[in-house]
Amino acid sequence: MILPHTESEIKSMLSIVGLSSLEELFRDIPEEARLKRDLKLPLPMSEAELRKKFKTLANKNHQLDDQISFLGAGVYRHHIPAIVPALISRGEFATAYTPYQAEASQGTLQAIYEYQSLICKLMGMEAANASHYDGSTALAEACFMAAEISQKSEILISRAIHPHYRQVIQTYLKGSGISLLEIPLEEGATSKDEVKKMISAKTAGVVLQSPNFLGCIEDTASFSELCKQHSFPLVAAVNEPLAYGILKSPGEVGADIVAGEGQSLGIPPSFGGPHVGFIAVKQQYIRKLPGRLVGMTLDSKGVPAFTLTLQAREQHIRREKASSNICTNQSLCAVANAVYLSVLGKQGVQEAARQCYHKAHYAFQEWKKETGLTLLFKTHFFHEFVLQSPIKSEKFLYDMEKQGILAGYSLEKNYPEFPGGILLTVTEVNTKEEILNFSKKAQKILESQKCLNR
Amino acid sequence: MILPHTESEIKSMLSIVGLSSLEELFRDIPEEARLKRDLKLPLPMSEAELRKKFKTLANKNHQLDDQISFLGAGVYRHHIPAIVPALISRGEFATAYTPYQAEASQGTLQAIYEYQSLICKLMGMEAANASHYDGSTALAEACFMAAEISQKSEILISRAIHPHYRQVIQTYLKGSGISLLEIPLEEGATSKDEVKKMISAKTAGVVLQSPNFLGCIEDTASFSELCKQHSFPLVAAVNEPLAYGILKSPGEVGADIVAGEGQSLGIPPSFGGPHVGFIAVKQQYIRKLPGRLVGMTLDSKGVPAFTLTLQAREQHIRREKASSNICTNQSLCAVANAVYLSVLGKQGVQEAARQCYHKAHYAFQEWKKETGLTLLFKTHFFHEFVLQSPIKSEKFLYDMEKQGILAGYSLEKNYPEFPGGILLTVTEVNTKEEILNFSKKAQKILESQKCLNR
Amino acid sequence: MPEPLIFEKSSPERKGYLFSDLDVPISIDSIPPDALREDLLLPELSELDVVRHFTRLSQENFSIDTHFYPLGSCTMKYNPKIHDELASLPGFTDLHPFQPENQIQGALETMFELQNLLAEITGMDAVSLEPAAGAHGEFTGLLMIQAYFKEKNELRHKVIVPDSSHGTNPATAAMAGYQVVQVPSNSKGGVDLEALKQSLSEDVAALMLTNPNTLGLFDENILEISRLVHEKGGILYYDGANLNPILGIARPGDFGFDVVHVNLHKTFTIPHGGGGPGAGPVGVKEILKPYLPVPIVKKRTESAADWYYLDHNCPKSIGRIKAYYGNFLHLVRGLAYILSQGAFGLKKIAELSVLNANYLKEILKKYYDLPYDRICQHEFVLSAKKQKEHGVKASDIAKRLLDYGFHPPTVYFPLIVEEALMIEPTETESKEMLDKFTAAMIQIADESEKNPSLVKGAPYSTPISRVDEVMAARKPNLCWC
Amino acid sequence: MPEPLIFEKSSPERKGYLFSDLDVPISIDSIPPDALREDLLLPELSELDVVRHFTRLSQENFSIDTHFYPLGSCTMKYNPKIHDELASLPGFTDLHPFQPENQIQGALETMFELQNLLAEITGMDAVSLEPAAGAHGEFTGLLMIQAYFKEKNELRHKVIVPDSSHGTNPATAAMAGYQVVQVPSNSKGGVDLEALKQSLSEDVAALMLTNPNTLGLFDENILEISRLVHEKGGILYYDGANLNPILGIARPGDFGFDVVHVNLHKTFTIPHGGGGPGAGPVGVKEILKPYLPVPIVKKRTESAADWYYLDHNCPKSIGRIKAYYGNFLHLVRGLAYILSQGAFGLKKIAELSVLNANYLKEILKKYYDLPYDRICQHEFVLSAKKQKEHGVKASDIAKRLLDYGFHPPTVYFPLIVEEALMIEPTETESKEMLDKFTAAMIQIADESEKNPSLVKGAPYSTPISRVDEVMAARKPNLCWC
Ligand SMILES: Cc1ncc(COP(=O)(O)O)c(C=O)c1O
Ligand SMILES: Cc1ncc(COP(=O)(O)O)c(C=O)c1O
Repeated sequence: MILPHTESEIKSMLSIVGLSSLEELFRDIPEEARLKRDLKLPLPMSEAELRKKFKTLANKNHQLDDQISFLGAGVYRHHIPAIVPALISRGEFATAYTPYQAEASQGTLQAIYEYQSLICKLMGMEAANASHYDGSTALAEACFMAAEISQKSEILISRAIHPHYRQVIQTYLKGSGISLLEIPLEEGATSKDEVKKMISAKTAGVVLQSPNFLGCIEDTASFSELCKQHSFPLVAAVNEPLAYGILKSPGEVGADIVAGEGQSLGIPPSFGGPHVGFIAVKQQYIRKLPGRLVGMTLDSKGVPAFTLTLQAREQHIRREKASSNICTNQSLCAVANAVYLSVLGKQGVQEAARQCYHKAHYAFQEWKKETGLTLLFKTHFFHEFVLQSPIKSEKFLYDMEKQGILAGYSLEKNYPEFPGGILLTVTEVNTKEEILNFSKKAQKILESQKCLNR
Repeated sequence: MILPHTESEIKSMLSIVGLSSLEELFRDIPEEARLKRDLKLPLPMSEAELRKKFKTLANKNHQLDDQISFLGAGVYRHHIPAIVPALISRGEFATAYTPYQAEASQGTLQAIYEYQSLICKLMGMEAANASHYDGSTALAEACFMAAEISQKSEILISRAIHPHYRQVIQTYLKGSGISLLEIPLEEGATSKDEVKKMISAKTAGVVLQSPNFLGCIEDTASFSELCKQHSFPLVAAVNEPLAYGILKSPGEVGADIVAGEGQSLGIPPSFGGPHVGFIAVKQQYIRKLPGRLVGMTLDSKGVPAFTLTLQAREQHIRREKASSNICTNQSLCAVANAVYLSVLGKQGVQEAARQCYHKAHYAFQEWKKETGLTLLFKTHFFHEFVLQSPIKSEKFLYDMEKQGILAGYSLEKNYPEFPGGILLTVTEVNTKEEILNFSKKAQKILESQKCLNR
Repeated sequence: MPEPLIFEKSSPERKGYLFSDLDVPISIDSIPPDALREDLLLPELSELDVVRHFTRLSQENFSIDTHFYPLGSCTMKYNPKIHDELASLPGFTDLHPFQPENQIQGALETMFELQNLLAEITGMDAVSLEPAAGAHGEFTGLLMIQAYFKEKNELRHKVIVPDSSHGTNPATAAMAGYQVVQVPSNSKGGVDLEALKQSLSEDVAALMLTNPNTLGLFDENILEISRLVHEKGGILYYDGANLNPILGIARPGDFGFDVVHVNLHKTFTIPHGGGGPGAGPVGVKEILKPYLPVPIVKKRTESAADWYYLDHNCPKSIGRIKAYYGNFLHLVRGLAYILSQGAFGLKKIAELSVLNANYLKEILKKYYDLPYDRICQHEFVLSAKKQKEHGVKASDIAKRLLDYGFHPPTVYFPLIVEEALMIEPTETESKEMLDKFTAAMIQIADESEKNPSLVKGAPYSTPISRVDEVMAARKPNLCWC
Repeated sequence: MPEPLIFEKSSPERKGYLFSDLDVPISIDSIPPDALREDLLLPELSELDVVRHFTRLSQENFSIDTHFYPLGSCTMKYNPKIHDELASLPGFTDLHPFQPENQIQGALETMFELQNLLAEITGMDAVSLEPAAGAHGEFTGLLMIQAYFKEKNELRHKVIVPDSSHGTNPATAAMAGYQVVQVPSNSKGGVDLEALKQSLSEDVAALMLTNPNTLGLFDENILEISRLVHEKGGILYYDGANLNPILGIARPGDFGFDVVHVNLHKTFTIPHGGGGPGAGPVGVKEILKPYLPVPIVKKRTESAADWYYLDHNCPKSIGRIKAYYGNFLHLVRGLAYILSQGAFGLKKIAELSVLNANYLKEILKKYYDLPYDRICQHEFVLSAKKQKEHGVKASDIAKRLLDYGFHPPTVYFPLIVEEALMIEPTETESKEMLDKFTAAMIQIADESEKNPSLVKGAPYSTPISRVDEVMAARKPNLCWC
C-alpha cells in the first residue's frame, strides 16, 4: 500500500503549515530523543512478495482439515456456514470503529444488540455485554463482578475449568486482593462435598462449568442452590456454547453470571484467536457489567434506534472508577456469532448439538470396543470425554500424529493426577470413517506397545 | 441451501391459489409429458460435503502458483491486487441483474461507464461496449461489424491471430455468407506483400493483432494505411491489453475497431473462463456496436446519471433485426477490469508492461546463452516469443513439466509449419530465479537428448 | 451522480499500486521508438480511493442480497455464498487452459460430471458446456441444426419463433443466417396451432420454443407442437432458460425436443453479476451429437483410475464457439448447486417457485389486469391497463416500487402484452416477503387511482431521480473525456 | 430502525442450514432427562433472510471503506485488503492452538518475527504478543511492574497518570490495584513538571504516559520526565497506542521508557471491526523481561534448520493473561503491514500523518478555537467554544458532519478541553479529501453562526435521526424479548 501524497501536494501542504520540510514537523521532539538511524527492518515487500511469504509461512503449518482431528479442549471445529465470513468481511462492518456516533453506526449497533439478545437466549440470561477478549478474560472479569456483588474476597473455582482460564484468572486477580481456591474433582465433576467444606465467610462466589473442561456434565442446579443459600453468585463458565442446543442453559440451572467463549459459533480455531468472550447476567446485575452495552431506544422522530448505553460504567467516562478497563473488544467476532446463530437458527443449533452428542458417544463406544481404551470418569458427557491410555499419553498422541490423527489433548501437564488421561472431542465435522480410522490406528499402536512391554 | 417455506405456509398459500396439492400446479403439463420417476441424481450434499468434494476436485488440479510457468498464449498470469476480488465479490455488484432499472442500478451503471471509458483510454478508442463473452467471440462479432460497415463479404485475417479465435470466427461466420481468408506470415509477422495480393473487391476488412499470438509486434500502421486506401476497416485484435502500457495503442496506429480479451486486467486464468471480451470503436461506428452500452445523461433534477442506451440495437427491442443476439455479457469481469485499471492507474499499467518487457527480454537472452535455444523470428516482441527447440516441442515440454516447469505452448498442432516451435511468455510475476531455473533444467534435458541422438 | 467519476478523483503522479522491483537487468535490445506509447490517460489514485469509490458505487445498486428482485424472465433467486467460496479455490482459479492433461484432471472431472447431470435433468443425450450465456447457447444450437441439414443436403432457411418468445431467439436465428417466421399466440397464451401448421414446410429448419413461455405459461399442446414439427422434418429447439419450474417435473427431451439450452445463471444460481457472466450449456439428442462444438470432455477408465480428456476429434463438429472451454468457474457453481439439491431438492424448487408465482398472481389479479388467467409456472404477466386509465404506466409502477424497497418486475416485455409487468418471485423468497410485496403493489394500485402524479413522479428514495433516457440516446456519451 | 430485528423476521419451523445426515447410530446411552433443554428461543430464518439482513445492516454504517473517518485517538487509516486475504489463508485459520509443535512452525515463526520487529520499532528488548487490545496490554504492563517491585520487596501502591491520558490508563491502574494519582497538563499541553515532581515519591510504582498525548502533542520534556521518574526508582510506562506519528522518528525505548504497548489495530492497520478485535502487544526493557506473560515464542537453531517453540518455562512470569497466544490472525496482519513498509515506509507514514494533521489544523484554526496552537503530531484538538456562543455544541457539529458525508471527530475527549473536537486524519487520506473536509467544517462554522438550529437538528441524511440516549440509559433495553 502506498500513500496518496504526491511531491507537489506535500510541498503545497507544507507551505500552508508554514514549514519548509517534513523534518520540521518533529521539532518538538528533543534532538537527543530522536532516532538517528534507520529502523533495522527488512526491505519493503510488494503485495506479490507478501503473498509468497505468507503462503510459505501458512504452508509450514499443518491444517486441521488435512488430517483427522479429535482435538478440542476449549477450541472446537464446527462447520462454519459460508455466509459467516462473507458477511462479516464486508468493509462496512470490518472497517468501522466503535459505534460512538449512533446515527452513523446503526449497522454495527443493531448487529451487536442482536448478538447480545442471541447470547441471552442461548444462555438463558437477560443481558450480555457487547463481547470480551475471550472466554478466559471474560471469566476473570466475571470473578471481579462476583466479588463486587458479594463484597467478599475468595472465589471458589472448579478444577474442571479450562487450565488456561484458571491461570488467566490467577493473573488477573493479582493486584485485586481477591484469592482463588480450587475445588477438587470427583469422577471428573466438581465435588459437592468438597465445595461445602470450602465455603466460608470470605467466599465471594463459585465458578463452575458444564460441560466442564473434562467433558463432564455438572449438576449445576445443586451448586446454584448452595450459592443461593449463602447469597453469593454462581458464575457459570462456558467453553462450548453449542452444548446448550440440547442441554439446559446455565440460566435454566441457576447461574447468576455466565461468562465464556463464543468461538464455536462461527469462528475458526485460528491458532487461538481472535475468538470472542461474553459475559451475560440476570437483569439486576447489568450495571456491574464490564464493557460496552448496546441498548434499544428511539430517535428524535420516534423511530426505534440503537445506541451504546450505560457508558457511565466505562473507562472513557469514569476513568479509574470504571467497572473495567476494557475499551476495544471483539465486536466483529460477536457479529460472526450473531450471523451463525441466525442462520443455524433454533433447529440448526439443536441439530449441531445433537450430532456432536451422538457422534461423540458412538466414538467412545466404538473405541472402547475396538481398542480397549476406557472412559476415565463415570459422569455423563456431551461431546468431549477423557480416555485412559495404557501408555504415556504424550507417547500415544505422538504415534497417532505420525499416522495422521490428532488424537486429543494430553492431561498429563495440567492434570498430573490423571496420568495417561487424554481428552478427546468429537463434533459434527468428524465422520464415522474418521472414527473408525482412529480405532484402526490406535489398535496398532497399542498392540505394538504391548509387544514392547512384554 | 434450503427453501424458506414451512409446511403450514405451503398449505395456506395453496388455499389462496385454490389448490389442494403442489402437484396440481402442474396440471397444464400433459400427463404423457411428465417425468414419471425421480431424476437420477446423487443424494443431496450439505455445505460441508460440498466443501470436501470440491476441495478434492480442486486438489486434483495442479495450480500454476505451485510450479514455474511460462505458459501464456492468450491467457496471462499477472498480479491481481487483492482489492479486485474483494470489491467485485460484494453482493450488491455480484447479485444484481442487468441494470435495466437505472435508478436502482447506478452502481453497476457507473462502474460499467467507467469500464467503457478506461478501455477506450487504453485502446485509443472512443466507445466500447459493456463487454462481450470473451476475446474470441468479441472478435467474431467485430468481423460481422466490419462486413456490415464495408458491405463486403471477405474477411482477411492474420494467421498470427490466436488459433482458437480463428476457429471461433470460422464457426460464427457459418451462416452468414461471410468468408475468412488467412494472411500468411513472414518472420512471425503478418505479410504485407501477401495481404496486398489478397485484397479484392470482396474484401470486408483486415484483422490484425499486435503483439500477435506469436508475440511479434506488427507494423499495424502500414496495414491501416492499406485499409484506408481501400476503404474497409482495420480490426485490431487484442490478447494482451497490458502491452499498451508501453506500446502504442491500436487506436494510435490506425485501428477502426478493436476487439479482444481483458483477462490480463485483474482476472485469474480460471481454466479459460470467465474472462471478458470487449469491442471498442471510433465514434462513427457506435450504432453498429453489438451488446449493451451505458451512457451518461441527467436525471429529472439535472443530476448526472447513467443509463443503458441505444437499446434499439439490441435483441430485446429489435428481435431479429438486432445488431447481435447478445444479452447476458461478462459485466462483473468488466467491473474487475475497471477496478484493476483504476488501482494500477497510469503508472501501474506502465510499470507492469515495462516489467513484462524487460523480464521477457532478459529471459530470452539468458536462455539463448545458457541453452542454445534460439528465437524463431527476427521480429520485435513484447513479453512472448517463439523459441526453436531442437527436439520435438511436445517432448521438451513434457520433460520440463516433470521438472516442475510449464515451459510454454507447443506450436506443433496449430502451426505445423513451425516444428519445434514453442511459444513462451514471461510476465512481471516470473522471477529471475525462475528464469535461471528454466536454463538449468532445459540445459540438462537438451544435453541428455543430444547424447541420445549421438 | 452521488459519487464522482473515477477520473475526477485522479491526481497527477499519484500511485495506487506497488510492484516488486524489477529483478533483472534492463534490456538493451529495445522496441522501435515509433512503436512506443507516449501518453496513457488512465486515472491516478490511491488504493483507498479505489476501494471507497467502488464500495460506494456498489451501495447504489439494488441486488438480490439487499432486495426482493422479482424480475420476470430472469430467475433472480438467491445465489448461495458457498458457491463463491468453492469457485474461488485456487485449484480452480489458478489454472491455465493449456496445462497438460495430467494437471487438469479435477477441472475435467467437474465438467464431465456436470455434462452428465444436465443431460439427465433435461432428458438429453449429450451436453456441451462451452456457451457463455443463453443466447450463445442458442447460436450453438442453431449452428448444429444447420450442420445437420447441410449433411443431409436439405436446404432449410427458415426458423419459426412464437411471438411470445424471448428476443434472443429471433436475433439468434437471424445471426445464424435464418429467415425468421413469427407465429402468434392463441388466446390461452400458447402457440396458435393453426398458424403453426401454416408456417410449417420443408423450408423450416427449426422451431424455437421458449417453454414455459415468457407469459409464464406451459404450452398445453407441447406434444402436438413437437409432433407437427417433426412431421415436417424440422428440428425442435427448446429455450430452457426458464427450466426452473419444471425441474424434476418434466424434461424437454421427453417432449421430443432435439436441442435445449439452459441458463446456469438463472435456474442454477450463478449470480448475475450486474449482467453477466453467465453460462448457457446446450444439450442435444443423439442425432445432433456429432455436431457438438469442440472440445467435449470425455472419460476413459484406465487401469482402475478414471482419466478425463478433451476430445477435439469430432470431424462433423460445428467447430469451436468460444476460446477454451466455457465459463469454467461458473460450471463449478452450477455443479455445486445440483449436488446440493439432489432429485428431491430440484423438484421442490420447481414446485415452490410455481407456488410463489401463483400465490402472487391470485392476490394481485384483483388489482391489476391479468390477461391470461390460468395457472402459471414460474412467472406471470400483469398488465397496467387499468392504471393507464389514470395515466399511470407500467414504468411508473416500476419506479414507484423502488420507493417501497422492491426491485420492479420486468416491464414492457413480452411485447404481446400491453403495459406488461412480468413478475417472477422465485422459490427462495418467503411468504412474508411475498406478502410485503403484494401490499406494496396494492398500495400502488390505490395511489394510481387517487394520486397518479405521486406514482408518475417516482422514485423519490433512490440516489438519483428518473433518468433522461431520450437525452442519453440522442447525444450518446459513452466515454469520459 | 429501517431494518427489522432478526427475531422479527423469524417464522416457526423455518430452517436456514442443512447439516450432513448423522452417519452414526443414535446413542442409547443418554443424558439425564432433567439436563435436557426444552425450548430454544433462537430465530428461524432462511439463508437469504440472513444474508439480506446483515448486508442491509452493514450499509447503515459509516466505515473507512466508505467515508473519511477522522476519529481522534483511533487512527482510522486504510486497512489493506491484502491483509484480509493473508489472514484468511487456511494454514492460519484452520490451526488449533494445541497442535504439536512440529505442526505449527509457520505460526510460531510469524509471531517470532513480529516480536522482533516490534522490539526494534519501539526500542525495546522483548515483546509479548498476547494482549488482545491496548487496555489489555496496559494491564499486562502494570502487572509486570507489580511483579518487579514485589521481587524487590518495594511497596509502591501509586501510579501517576496525566490528566490528558486515555481513560484506559487510570482504569487499568485501578484494576491492577493501584491508587491513581492524576497530574495536570501545563499551558503547552504537556505534563506539568512541577506537579509531577510533587507527586513523585517512593510510593510511586509507575508513570503512565500517553505520548504523543491525547491532545496530539509530543511532550517536549519527555527526557526530563523520564529522568525524574527513574530518579525516584519508578518505572516508565509508555502508552504507545499513538505510535503512528513517531514510527521511525523516535522510539519510546530511547526516551528511557521501560514498558510500552502498541495498538496493532491503530498504527498497524488491523481493521477495527466496529470495536474489535484488536491486538495490543507489550514491549519491555531487559529489567522487566523475566516477568513477561507466558508463553513467549523462541527460536533455536537445530542442525541447520530453525525451530520455533513456545517457552512456558519462565518462573518469574506474571503468568498467562489470555488463553492461548493472542489474537493470532491479527498478528499476521500486523506483520504483513510492517513488511510491506520497511524502514522508509514507516517513517513516511509518520511524516505524512503529521503533515495531514497540521494541514487540517492550520486551516481550521481560523474557524474553530484551537486551545493549544503548536505543531501537533498525528492529531489535534479543537474546541467548539466559539460555536457554543450560538448554542451549537461539539456534538451538534459532529452530527452535522454526517450530512456532509464525513464521520465526525472524537468529541468531548480529552476531558481537559471544553467542547473538544479531536481530529486525526491519518496518512492514508489525500489532500483532496482533507480539502473537502475543511470545506465542510468551514461551512458548518458558518451555519453555526447564521443558522444554529440547522446544525442542532442534524443529522438529516442518516437512516435514523438523533437518538435518545437518555431514554436508553434510563430504561435499558439490552435484549430482545
Ligand atoms: C427465455 C430466455 N431465453 C434466452 C435468454 C437469453 O439468455 P442470456 O441472457 O444468457 O443470453 C433469456 C435471458 O434473459 C431468457 O429469459
Ligand atoms: C491513547 C490510547 N491508549 C489506550 C487505548 C486503549 O486501547 P484498546 O481500545 O485497544 O484497549 C486507546 C484506544 O482507544 C488509546 O487511544
